[in-house]
Amino acid sequence: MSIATLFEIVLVAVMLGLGIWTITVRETYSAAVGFIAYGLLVALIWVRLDAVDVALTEAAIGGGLSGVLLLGAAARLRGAEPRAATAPGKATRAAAAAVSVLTAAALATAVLLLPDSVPTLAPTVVANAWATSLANPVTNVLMAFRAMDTMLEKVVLLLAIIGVWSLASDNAWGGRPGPRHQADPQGILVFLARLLPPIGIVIGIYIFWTGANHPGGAFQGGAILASMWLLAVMAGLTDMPPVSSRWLRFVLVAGPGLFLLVGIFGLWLGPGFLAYPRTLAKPLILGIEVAMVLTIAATLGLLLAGAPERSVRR
Amino acid sequence: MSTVTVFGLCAAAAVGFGLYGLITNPQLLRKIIAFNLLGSGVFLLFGVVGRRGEAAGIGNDPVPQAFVITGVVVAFSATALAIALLLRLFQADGSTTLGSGTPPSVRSDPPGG
Amino acid sequence: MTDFLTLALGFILAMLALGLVSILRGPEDTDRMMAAQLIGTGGIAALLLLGTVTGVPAAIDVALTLALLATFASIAFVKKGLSSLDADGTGALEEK
Amino acid sequence: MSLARDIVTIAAVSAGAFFFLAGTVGLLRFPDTLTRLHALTKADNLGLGLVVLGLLPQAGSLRDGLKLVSIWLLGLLAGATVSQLIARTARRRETAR
Repeated sequence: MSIATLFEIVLVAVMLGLGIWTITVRETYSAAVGFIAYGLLVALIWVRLDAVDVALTEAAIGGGLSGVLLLGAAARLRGAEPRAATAPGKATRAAAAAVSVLTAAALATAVLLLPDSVPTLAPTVVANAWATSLANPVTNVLMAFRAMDTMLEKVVLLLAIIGVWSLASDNAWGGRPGPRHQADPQGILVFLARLLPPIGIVIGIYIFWTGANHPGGAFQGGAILASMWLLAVMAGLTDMPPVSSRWLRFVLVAGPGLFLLVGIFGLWLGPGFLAYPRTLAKPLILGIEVAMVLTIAATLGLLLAGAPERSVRR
Repeated sequence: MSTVTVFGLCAAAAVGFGLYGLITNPQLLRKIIAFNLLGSGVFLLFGVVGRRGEAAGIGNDPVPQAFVITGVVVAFSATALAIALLLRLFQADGSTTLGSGTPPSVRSDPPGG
Repeated sequence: MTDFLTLALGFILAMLALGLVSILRGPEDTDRMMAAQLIGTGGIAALLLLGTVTGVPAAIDVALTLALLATFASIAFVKKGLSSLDADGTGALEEK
Repeated sequence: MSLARDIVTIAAVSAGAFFFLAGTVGLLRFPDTLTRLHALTKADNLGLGLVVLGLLPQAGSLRDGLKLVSIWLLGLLAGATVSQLIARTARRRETAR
């Protein structure tokens, strides 16, 4: 057994240990912490699998935003834990364990019995890279070859935000999400929230820009921008906008809207929906991505902030 | 054991743990976490299969990679929506589970302020 | 060289796991807040080593992303801890 | 030349790993929040810093090197701020008792 394999086994052991801990620990709050660490280890595995684009997404979502979302919910529900409902009985547990073991065993068998001939689309992707003149194969797939998926994914984000907003209570309808954080002008948090976002914005734009030729992209860059925005909100330097504001809604639909327009444009002038004219492929993709990075940053920030809670009327 | 085998088995185990947690945990937030665990296992399976498809100088088949990125984003949206629903349920009803028993007395909001 | 770095990587991972065990068990909330911080730095160090070992220079970008988001997560974490303190009735900083 | 680089890497990464060890032992052995925080910052600042220092000779380009250094600086900034906030929380909790 080589050192590399040994390391992989250590990595997997730590990750699965955290997974079990997350499932079994009593307090939900601790489970959320465990899940953040778990997300980080999953990002390590993706690097090891040579899928750096996914590792970036996982680091941004699994380790960062999802964790914060779960922690926030766990902190709010904390008081309700002692009167938690009864756990399922022994029979249910045994049945659940059996089902889970069977599922895992079936998947494990499938992994072990994977056929020797390996289907792959990598050569096709590389052979067609000229069509967009972008060097990152994953961005090519996301933005050109399977652009429909990416467009619909943005629509899903939009639907999620509509769903979250529609959960607001009557008197907070169209109001601002989350509590108003008070800034402590002498505080260390305000200091950090003034110092870090400029750096973070540069790094976010870098990750977005480098996505054309290296791992990176609009989603990962947008996640960084969203976290910087929320940092400023948490420090009390700025407030969440009311969700009824015009410009906010415009930013939210800008990305998918432009995507859709370009798609229809392709249907009208070119061979099909979302077919980019060859000479304009790169500028069009970049234009869509610029709109999308803003949309994604706004959407992720608002998804984390949750349903509106404060009325806009004073 | 190759990289693919180790991580493939790990992904299968993650799916198993996630499924068990999803079924047995009465707390809704815990169910959401367990579901995310299950999802990460499924994504890893994609990654393992993509790793086998390394070709043309790319270490991992870009098509499954793109699928996983889309999947992660959709899973995050679903998680955010689920948590918003849960917080609303807690606000309206004070419960964090979907237990049977007494029907929840939904406190209606004060008429539009 | 690769072997040495792989060993160092495994060692740091093991330390990370041990540190997590101690912190996650920790009775106080402040102990759990430290967990977020530890995950951040340990994870970044592991990522950088892994990038060098596996020959994936782009791992540095992942580490850069993580450095920002881990900071954000730690801050969110501490803020949540502070607000739960407020809910105990020791001060009113937030919640309208 | 390559040998000299490798020696720097081995020395610095080993030292970094040692500080991670020291930090973890401190976390396991120290009795209360403030002392544990002290142990954590060792892993934070010196551990990560030495690992970065050790990887610098292996970096492929100047740009990668700059990114490595900026990662460490970000780590320092986060560590300093977050430990300050945690310590403040611990203090408030103690006075609240």
